[in-house]
Amino acid sequence: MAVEMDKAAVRELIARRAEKEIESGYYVNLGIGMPTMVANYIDNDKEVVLQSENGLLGIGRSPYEEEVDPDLINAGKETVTASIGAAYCDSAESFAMIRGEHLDLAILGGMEVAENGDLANWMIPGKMIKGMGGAMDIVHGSKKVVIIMDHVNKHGDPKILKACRLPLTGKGVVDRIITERAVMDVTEESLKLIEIAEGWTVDEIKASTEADLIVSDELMTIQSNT
Amino acid sequence: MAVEMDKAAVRELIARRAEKEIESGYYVNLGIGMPTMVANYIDNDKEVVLQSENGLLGIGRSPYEEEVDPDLINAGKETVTASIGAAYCDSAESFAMIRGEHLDLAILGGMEVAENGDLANWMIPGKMIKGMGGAMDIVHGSKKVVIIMDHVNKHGDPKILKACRLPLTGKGVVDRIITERAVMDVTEESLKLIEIAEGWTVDEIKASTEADLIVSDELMTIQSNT
Amino acid sequence: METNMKHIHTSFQEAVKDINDHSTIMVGGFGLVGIPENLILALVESNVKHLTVISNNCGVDDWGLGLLLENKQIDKMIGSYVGENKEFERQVLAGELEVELTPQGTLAERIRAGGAGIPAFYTPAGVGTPIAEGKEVRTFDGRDYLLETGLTADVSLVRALKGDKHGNLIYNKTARNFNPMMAAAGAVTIAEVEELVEPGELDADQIHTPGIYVQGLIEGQQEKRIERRTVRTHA
Amino acid sequence: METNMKHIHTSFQEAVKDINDHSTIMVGGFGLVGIPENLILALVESNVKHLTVISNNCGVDDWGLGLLLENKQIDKMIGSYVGENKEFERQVLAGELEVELTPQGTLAERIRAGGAGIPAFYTPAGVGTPIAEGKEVRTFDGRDYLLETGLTADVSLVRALKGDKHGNLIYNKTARNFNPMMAAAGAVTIAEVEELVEPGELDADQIHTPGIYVQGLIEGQQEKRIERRTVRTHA
Repeated sequence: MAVEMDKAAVRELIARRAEKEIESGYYVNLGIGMPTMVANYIDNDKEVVLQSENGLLGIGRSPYEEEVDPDLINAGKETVTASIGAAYCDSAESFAMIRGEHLDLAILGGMEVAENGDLANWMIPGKMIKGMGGAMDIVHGSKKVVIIMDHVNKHGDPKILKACRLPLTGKGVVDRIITERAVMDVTEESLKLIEIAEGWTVDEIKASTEADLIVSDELMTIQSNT
Repeated sequence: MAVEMDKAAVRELIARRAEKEIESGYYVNLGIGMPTMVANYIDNDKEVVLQSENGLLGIGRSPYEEEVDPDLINAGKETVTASIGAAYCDSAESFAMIRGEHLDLAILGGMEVAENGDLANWMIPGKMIKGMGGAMDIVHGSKKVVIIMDHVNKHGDPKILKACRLPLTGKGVVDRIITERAVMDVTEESLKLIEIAEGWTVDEIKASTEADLIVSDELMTIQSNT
Repeated sequence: METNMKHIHTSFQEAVKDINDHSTIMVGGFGLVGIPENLILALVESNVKHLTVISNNCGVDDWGLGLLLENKQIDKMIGSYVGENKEFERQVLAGELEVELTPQGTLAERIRAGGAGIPAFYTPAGVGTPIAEGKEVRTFDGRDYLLETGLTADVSLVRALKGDKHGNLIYNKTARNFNPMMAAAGAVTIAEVEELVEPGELDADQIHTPGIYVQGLIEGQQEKRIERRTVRTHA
Repeated sequence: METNMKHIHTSFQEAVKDINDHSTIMVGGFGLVGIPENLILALVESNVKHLTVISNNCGVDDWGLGLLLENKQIDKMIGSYVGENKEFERQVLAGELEVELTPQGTLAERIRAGGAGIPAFYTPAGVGTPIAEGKEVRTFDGRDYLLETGLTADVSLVRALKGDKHGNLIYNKTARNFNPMMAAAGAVTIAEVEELVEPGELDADQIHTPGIYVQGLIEGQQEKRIERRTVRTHA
């Protein structure tokens, strides 16, 4: 009994579940697109510093119209504010933080993830290549890398694969995958299904996932911070 | 007709001649010891920025007693002031300036220099090794490296050699040598004698120099900015 | 004693005169933030051709480095993301423009290395991906890294909030981005500053780019276009 | 919402509790300038042994890291200049202390690399000298370079002028020196600050060490001993 949801609801479900990856005291990099949305759901009781790889440690809320500063943007080029206690830095320092694994968590989008933790999220052969931006650095630069994405592509085909078909962003870099249907961890054996969304069966998840799935003994229902 | 001078006079002669290496607009690193003295003789009409590798671009004069700031020293650990328009930086940035060849000139002391431009100035086998400090970086990090030193050691033996006997600080790094007797350039053939101190003959210089000397067609008398 | 250690340019046209056909230039900025707007405009006017441009992005179709593209002045672009620009895509597909894509952190570090006299370094970014092709892979402590080389430029164009006549620069907020490393990596670096001040007016502890890296300065006013104005409304 | 992102230590003894026998530590400072005086004193008191210490110098006989030497707490020292210290010489000659001398710029860059996730880089410093022994030499553009590796530490002890409770640090004058790179290269970094302030009190554009690198802070008063007081007299 698969669940039909509109796109906005899917994104919100995923973003709310992703928020639970963030612990108080964490330094976090949120990728461009859906990952940026996660910031909207961060529990007020958590003290979290969001890093933007263009040189801001401490992204604040969006500015009011009268606060807009053209010299202050996030990595998605959106105008932002700085949080209290923020620090600006240059791009080399910003990526020193990333590459040196000073971030606790990165939440990024994905086109394909393989069961060995390979990630593809930057190019589709035959299409114009826009560039990888900071993604290839960020996947190596956090204590934990979580990929959030739709469970299947627009044709209904699996995006969680035995091996990536698209050119890689990083090899063996993913720790956890969160979709609107399931949460899976990359383990030494294979992908382990640890959470499942309400309304989905394990068999349905397996059927929409190319990678082999081990089912956790403590399989839970996805809890989002609603 | 060799010239006898006391040590202080020798140092002053050398420092004054070394000052002539400095052009207005130059960024200069002066080594610890005799090279630091060169600062005392810099022509007031020259605008020069002295770099100190512990993180100061723009060394000023020595402080008056009441100006002494324990957080403000030069690479020789002497209390200094900062010049107008100075900038502080960390040690990595300071050596980025050096290694990246942003300095116009470094004036350093030497124990031995060889005719191929090799320099030894940091260790004597069998003696306690104190360390090279920044010397090994600085010899590679200036558009021009000038060594100032006594022409011979305290036993009267040459310090300007066919090949260094002491362990090297840098290989083929010296551009010019200034002593109390002569100024010599490292050239592709050998050392070229370009200036000679008053009271010395070319033969005397050759006799007190182990390296082969080519005598410049335009051999001059050493002019110091007295 | 003269206190202008640096050349203070009186026109943007004159400020870019060291850039010639076939020059390699670095241009500061991330998106349209922190770009030396007026120096870019002068470069368009100069009409120099066959440039190699190193910059994180390539502007948009009608602003920033996009103007150089439109005028067909760029032969090769080294950057990390070039997706904001239709003309860019057209020239690449037509074979008129060569592109070298580099992970953003690797780009920042390559430029820093170039300015710091580091010819090459190892980084984990890109291992096992298409950008590793032709590059040395080496294992340190059981983990694989790529060898990446330093980058330098004939001329770097940067933008700062304040600069003094000794070339010391201070940047504003996220307009700092690639500017400090590029300032250090240019054989000649020209800074477009919002405000030019006398030596001594900037706090020596708070200088982002020490003057040694800067050869010329010019004061200018920027439009500071915003690519993605994102605001919240009052409740 | 809690605004202490970091552990604010209430005693120096407690602040150094993560340092154990056989720990590798980095200690900021150049000569006696910028050293975390009180953290060093607490470390002497803790009496932990067999330390590997990474610091440009090793203090003087009765101050700074010299106190650790005197108490025979250091097994190995990595630095660039250790000449201010008789006990150092005695221990080296007696075979009690191992020393690894590194050119100062290479030391600074190795520490920066360690904090920045760069496992190794090439530098011209030391080519053709005794420190090249056992190291890879490689030619780039016709010039020889040595391969040097990044350095990290279990704990870094640094000193700053000001720190806020998010760990952001600002240093004073030449007391900055090795402190910022060491702050980034320690798995745990403890900052001794002259003044501890609330988040938001420091200008976000002027922070030398972003708080992400700092795990704990403690306010302290320093003696700031001067090694070579050099003054001019009024004419």
